[in-house]
Amino acid sequence: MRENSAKITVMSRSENESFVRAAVSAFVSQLDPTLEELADIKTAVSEAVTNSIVHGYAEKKGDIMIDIYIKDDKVKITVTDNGCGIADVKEAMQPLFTTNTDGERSGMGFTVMETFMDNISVNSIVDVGTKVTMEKTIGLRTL
Amino acid sequence: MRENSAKITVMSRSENESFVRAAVSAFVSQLDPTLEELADIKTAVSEAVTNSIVHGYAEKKGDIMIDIYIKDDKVKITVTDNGCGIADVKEAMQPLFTTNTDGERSGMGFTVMETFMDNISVNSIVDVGTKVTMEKTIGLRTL
Amino acid sequence: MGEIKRFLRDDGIIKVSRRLKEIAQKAKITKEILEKELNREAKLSEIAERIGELPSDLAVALEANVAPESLYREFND
Ligand SMILES: Nc1ncnc2c1ncn2[C@@H]1O[C@H](COP(=O)(O)OP(=O)(O)O)[C@@H](O)[C@H]1O
Ligand SMILES: Nc1ncnc2c1ncn2[C@@H]1O[C@H](COP(=O)(O)OP(=O)(O)O)[C@@H](O)[C@H]1O
Ligand SMILES: [Mg+2]
Ligand SMILES: [Mg+2]
Repeated sequence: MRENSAKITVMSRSENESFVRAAVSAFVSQLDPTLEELADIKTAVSEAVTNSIVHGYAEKKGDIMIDIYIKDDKVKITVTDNGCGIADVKEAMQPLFTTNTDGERSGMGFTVMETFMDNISVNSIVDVGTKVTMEKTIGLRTL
Repeated sequence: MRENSAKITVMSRSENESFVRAAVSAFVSQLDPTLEELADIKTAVSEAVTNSIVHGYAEKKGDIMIDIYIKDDKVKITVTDNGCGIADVKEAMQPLFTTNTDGERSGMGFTVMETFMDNISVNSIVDVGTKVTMEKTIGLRTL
Repeated sequence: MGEIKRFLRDDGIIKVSRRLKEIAQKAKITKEILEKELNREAKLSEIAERIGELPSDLAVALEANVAPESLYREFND
């Protein structure tokens, strides 16, 4: 019955994406995941943090909060920003949906999070911010 | 003129010492230190975090906050707890001084921090908490 | 045996703890080699590049390989 948590706060700068990935890895390593499980978590967290940087804060700067909570063999991660928020979350989560018009974004961020984590939920209020909650059980895969 | 910061909050559990070391390393990697410089920083941070766990909170549990700030080639790290505090900071910082009586502690924690970092300062209020501030310039050392 | 090894090499079953130790060991060797080549201390980024890791990931891997007593060893050195 192990239980532990950590909170990380960084500025919305692209350099901090690799830091957050590494720090989340270090914390989740307590559960001794496989390389694949860890890669899944890092990829999902990257997508959420990137969204906070490029959509949530866009040109502005602000803080991104990453909460990691582990209990037994489960990890729960929330990525929160105080950015512009999302008007229609359901629409935003559709595969290929993007508000990015310069063609740099694929619209697959939420789909990637859903694919690599057991479940995700998104809470957002326009002009207040966005919180993405993701959960994954470690050690589910059988031979 | 690079400037960046991160904040990490963990519960006062000994398992989190290794996580804090890893997370601090990951953030400081932005300054491209040598492995020795990285080890110096980790050692100093370990001593401060251990102090918060074993002295600051003793049997109780509480949060430990680690702030990392980098600017140019300098890193500043603060380790803060809301623990019991230190009545006489000057005395506590003397080499070999310890309030630990079971002989497990060497009384060399602050001396280690002073040795491995360029400078440290300690602010503490009894029953409020303790904040240790440490600074180091990366790239000073030559062969 | 060969099959088992191939199977174990699949990312799906290798534990992170083992991989981190491997990276840390590779980094220590690479550091020695690089420092002979460069005739100075190697930077984290130089070692990371040589072994194909991100500096931040290498920093985390180096922590995974630290035995608890090394703190005191470092101090006594
Ligand atoms: N943190 C956020 N703040 C504001 N808007 C967001 C945030 N995350 C996602 N969005 C919105 O949801 C859309 C879909 O996100 P995503 O699936 O990651 O695709 P992409 O990032 O490629 O556009 C984004 O285009 C954006 O409009
Ligand atoms: N965060 C803290 N909270 C309360 N007391 C502390 C804290 N850090 C240090 N101290 C006091 O300072 C003393 C000296 O600390 P240190 O040099 O690390 O030696 P040691 O931990 O081996 O006793 C401790 O014994 C303790 O009384
Ligand atoms: Mg996206
Ligand atoms: Mg101490």
